[in-house]
Amino acid sequence: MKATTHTEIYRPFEGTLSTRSFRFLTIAWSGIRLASKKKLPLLVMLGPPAMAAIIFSFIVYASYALQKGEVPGIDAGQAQMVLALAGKNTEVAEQIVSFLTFPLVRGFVLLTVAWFGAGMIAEDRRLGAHLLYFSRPITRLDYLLGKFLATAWFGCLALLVPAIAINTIAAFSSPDWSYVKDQWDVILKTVAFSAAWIAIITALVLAVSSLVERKTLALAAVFGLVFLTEAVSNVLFQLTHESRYRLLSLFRNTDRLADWAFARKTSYDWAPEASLCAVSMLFASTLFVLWWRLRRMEEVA
Amino acid sequence: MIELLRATWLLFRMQLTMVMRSRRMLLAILLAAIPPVIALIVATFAPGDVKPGEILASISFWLNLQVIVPILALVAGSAVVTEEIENRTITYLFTRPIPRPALLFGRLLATLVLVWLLLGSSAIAIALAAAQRTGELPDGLALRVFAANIVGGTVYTILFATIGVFLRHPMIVGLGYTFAFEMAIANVPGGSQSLTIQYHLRSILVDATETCWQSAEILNIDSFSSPGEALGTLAVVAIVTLVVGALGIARRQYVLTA
Amino acid sequence: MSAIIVAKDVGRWYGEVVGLSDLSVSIEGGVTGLVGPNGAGKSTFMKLLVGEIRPSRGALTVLGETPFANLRLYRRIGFCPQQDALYDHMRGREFVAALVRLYGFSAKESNRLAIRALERVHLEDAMERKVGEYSKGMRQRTRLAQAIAHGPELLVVDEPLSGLDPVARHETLELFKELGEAGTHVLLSSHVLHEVQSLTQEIVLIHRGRLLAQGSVGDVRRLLSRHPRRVRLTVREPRRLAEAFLRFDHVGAIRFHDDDGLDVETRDVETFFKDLPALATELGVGIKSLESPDADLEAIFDYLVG
Amino acid sequence: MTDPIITLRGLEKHFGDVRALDGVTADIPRGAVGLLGPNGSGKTTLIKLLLGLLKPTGGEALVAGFNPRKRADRLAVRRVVGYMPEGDCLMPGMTGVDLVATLGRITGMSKQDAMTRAHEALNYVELEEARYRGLDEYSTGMKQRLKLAQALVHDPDILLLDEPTNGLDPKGRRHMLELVHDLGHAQGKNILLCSHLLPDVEKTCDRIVVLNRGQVAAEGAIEEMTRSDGLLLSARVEGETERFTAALREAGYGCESGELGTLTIQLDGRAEDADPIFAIAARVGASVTALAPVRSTLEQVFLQAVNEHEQAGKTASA
Repeated sequence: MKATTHTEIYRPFEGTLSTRSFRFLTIAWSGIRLASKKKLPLLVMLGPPAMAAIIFSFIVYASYALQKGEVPGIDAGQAQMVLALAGKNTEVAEQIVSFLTFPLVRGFVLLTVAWFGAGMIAEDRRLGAHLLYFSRPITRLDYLLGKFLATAWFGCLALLVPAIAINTIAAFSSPDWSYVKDQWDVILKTVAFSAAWIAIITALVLAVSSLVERKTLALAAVFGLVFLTEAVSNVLFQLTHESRYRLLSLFRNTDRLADWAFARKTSYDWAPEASLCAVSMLFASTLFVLWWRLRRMEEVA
Repeated sequence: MIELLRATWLLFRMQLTMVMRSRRMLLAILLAAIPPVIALIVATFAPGDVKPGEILASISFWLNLQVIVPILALVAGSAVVTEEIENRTITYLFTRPIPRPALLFGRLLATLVLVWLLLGSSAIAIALAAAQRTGELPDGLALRVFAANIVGGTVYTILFATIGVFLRHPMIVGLGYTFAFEMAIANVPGGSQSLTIQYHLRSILVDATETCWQSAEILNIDSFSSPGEALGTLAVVAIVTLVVGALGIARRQYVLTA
Repeated sequence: MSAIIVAKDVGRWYGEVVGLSDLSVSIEGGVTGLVGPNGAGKSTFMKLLVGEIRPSRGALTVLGETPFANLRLYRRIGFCPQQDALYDHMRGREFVAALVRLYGFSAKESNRLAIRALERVHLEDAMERKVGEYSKGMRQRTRLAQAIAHGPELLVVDEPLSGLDPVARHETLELFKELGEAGTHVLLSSHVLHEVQSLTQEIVLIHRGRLLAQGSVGDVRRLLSRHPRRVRLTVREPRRLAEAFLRFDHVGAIRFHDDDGLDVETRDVETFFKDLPALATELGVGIKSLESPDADLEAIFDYLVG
Repeated sequence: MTDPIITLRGLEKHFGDVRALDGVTADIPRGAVGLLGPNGSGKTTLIKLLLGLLKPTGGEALVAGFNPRKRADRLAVRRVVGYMPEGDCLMPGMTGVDLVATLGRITGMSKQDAMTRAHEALNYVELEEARYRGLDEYSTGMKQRLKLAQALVHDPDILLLDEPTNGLDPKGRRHMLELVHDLGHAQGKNILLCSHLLPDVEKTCDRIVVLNRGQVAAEGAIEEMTRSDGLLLSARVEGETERFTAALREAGYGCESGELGTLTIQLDGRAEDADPIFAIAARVGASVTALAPVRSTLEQVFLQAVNEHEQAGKTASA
């Protein structure tokens, strides 16, 4: 056999570069891998929502168990305690909605998305790493979608996954799948509502991240913004007693939309359309800020 | 001692323009402008029965003290030392024959001047906006609002600046303190309230006897201490923090990694 | 010339990252070049010299005093840091004057010193413009101005030449020469070796946090006896000249490359150079050029640092 | 030489009133070309224009036939160009191979291609043992070589290298120069090397373009621009130097002493080697330790080009 030597150290690349692009998936996946390298923040952020999910699924499980009369594994005393915990409404859909709008869960989802999302664009700009991205054949949309999915991923871990877990527990413990048969719409609504809530927060966090140079500043800005709007809307409402000022607060709007989505009786006295328009205006403005900053970023990269 | 004062004065003059022009100050101006704008909106659109006192009370309590003062102090105060380290301009000052605490005091004074300017004018603006309404302001309330804002700004700025001397990311610690610790403990009635700066600031601001505080829905309104006492404790807290900061910056060797 | 800097087993660690492990050196006055690979401890040593940080162990004296937080000594030292960090919002003159005032000069005096320093670094016309608008070379010279404005006895400069284009680099070297001649001691660190060599013959070579070599470039090269000296000639008839070289017992190796190149390795380069002229005239082989490529600092650096 | 790989026609770029590029017209041929210029002469701006990261205010640039101004072309340009940025722009936390493979995939390579190419590129720049380590443990030299590897991952035939040897110590610098030289000459890559360390450019490039104040001050092959006239010699002598210089002058050779003990000797026309010099040295007993024809180094060519351009600029505006 004729001997051949391949000592050339530099091998040219024969493959082709595909023009059809799923580049944003690569950017997203590398962003997720990079962000979840440090395990401690992951644990600290995702721990509490997971615990809340466990508590709520236990309530759901117990309330179903009580409905069926037989009380496997838990004695009557515990059942009473659970019922007390669940408050008057043992209706399962009620439990899920109250999980979604539970202040602790909402706070931690915001914290998780802010913690992982704040550095997504800010650190890229500070380090100059965006030069590496934009000197590649990608469009601004690829970059934006990639970073969006990477941040939303952590939002889903904090909210969507626990919500689905509760639903599955409800489905299993409900007598011969009655939960799935006649309340399937609740499952869909949970997924839709969580996804929408995560999308809004992700857009807000990324917009702030694209405006400032440093992750810590972006984190402070996100929390500053949210608490500021809350305080302003509270004070305005307190003094003028006009509920339209409460549209300023993101949390009030999401509560109102949750009541409307899950057809719950609501304590708010304005139409859901107003909340919907307020939230979509916020979402639109954050997307605009993102588009404007990314244009400048690639332009002056 | 004179050496310390002279160096502090020189650094104050040198840093004043720098602090004035930094992007953080833009953010601080924006923050300080929000309460007066809200007060104006309320004063014009609120229904007839709302008295000026109530507007001034609610806005200064729920908006100024709770959110604006801490965040503004956080934005300004956390940069006092950290900005010099991050820009790596601290080398020039650390290799000059000045006592090191002068760096902390000099920049802190420059930052405080701006914090006082912003919070002071914000407090006055709210009072003016509230005065548009018919009916008179309870006497002394406007003064107490002004005092609470200034004292609050000072104590918080000193606190966050000192945190900046020891930690690399004072912003995160400050954020945690303001939103997690203070908001949680200050709003829950009970003895532990006096651990927070917020409680003492509220003691300066709130005088339970005045009628305007009813509508502000403040829980346990009568558990506040007297303004004089609150001022005393806050003064002690400020001085102790300053001394700790000065000692810290004198001993600390800032290693500016490349 | 007494030693202005004396270090005895000086060590400095940042956690487990070693800045300097065990440096003992005494540096004389005049212009000295501090060279060494990245991470050898040059910047750490300089920060220790100007008293910005304290050594973890060992004793260090500069101009007879221990530097850390020694306010009196700071007046006699000027430090030009490596990082490109300035107060961008201030004007050139303002910046230097404000820093000079910290030495205790009056406002008028500081302003005069600042203007004089900025003139020495050829920044007269840009004095009133904001430092933020300066080019990289001008920012470098502003940093230098703040280090020399108060007339220090010792000027410590960290990597002054990196990032400068040839025009700015040429002017900076001229300035150091002037300062050296004016009696200011200059210690400058750099890894652009051919620049350091064009400025001074005295070098201190640091590697892995310890002193590797010290002295004039020529002396250090002579010490490296285990590395025979390489001499490169271009000759019309290299073979005939090579035959003659075989007679010299101090010649270790000879190599030919392309048609007129001849490399000779010799253990005793002085006698080689002394005998060469006579040999060349006797044989008439037509020598076109003669150079010793490993006499410069870069070669010494490679031999020592490997 | 075949048609130029990059053509620039009156390229202009203004940031507000700062005219970073002020009408650059040049044809950059295949092979390795050095882009020189004082700080702020528009080098980095030019590179970003070629990549389509910046839009020109005027004029036009063509890279391998594509015009980066148009969107479709811009993506095509970035497929055929490998860019090594000047600053430290790496994402700490990622490992070497992870970064290079991800950037490869972003350029359009399949997962398998990207991974194999990443390892090949890292082997080429000799980073095998550090490829699985996090980027924050990389030294400056390793970071520079990693940036070169990421520029090579999709095997582009044009390489834009912005200050590749900046901040490197001698060992790292020599290693980087060997790689660039090998890429330019052995692998046939077209390189536009932007640097202010002229010895580095001299070692790796064949031609140079000198920019000054956003315009082309000089252009041409290094070999021609640094041609020596062969008559001027610079020598270094030890022992009996005065008698040697006196003897030289007696023999009719012009001779002045330069700085740091070097002598500049003017040979007369007909001599084609330096034997007469050695004869005089032997007679006088001095030993010649260095002798070389005076070749204007690239640095002198650069300084001359920049000064001439400054003068031309002054006279034009005066």
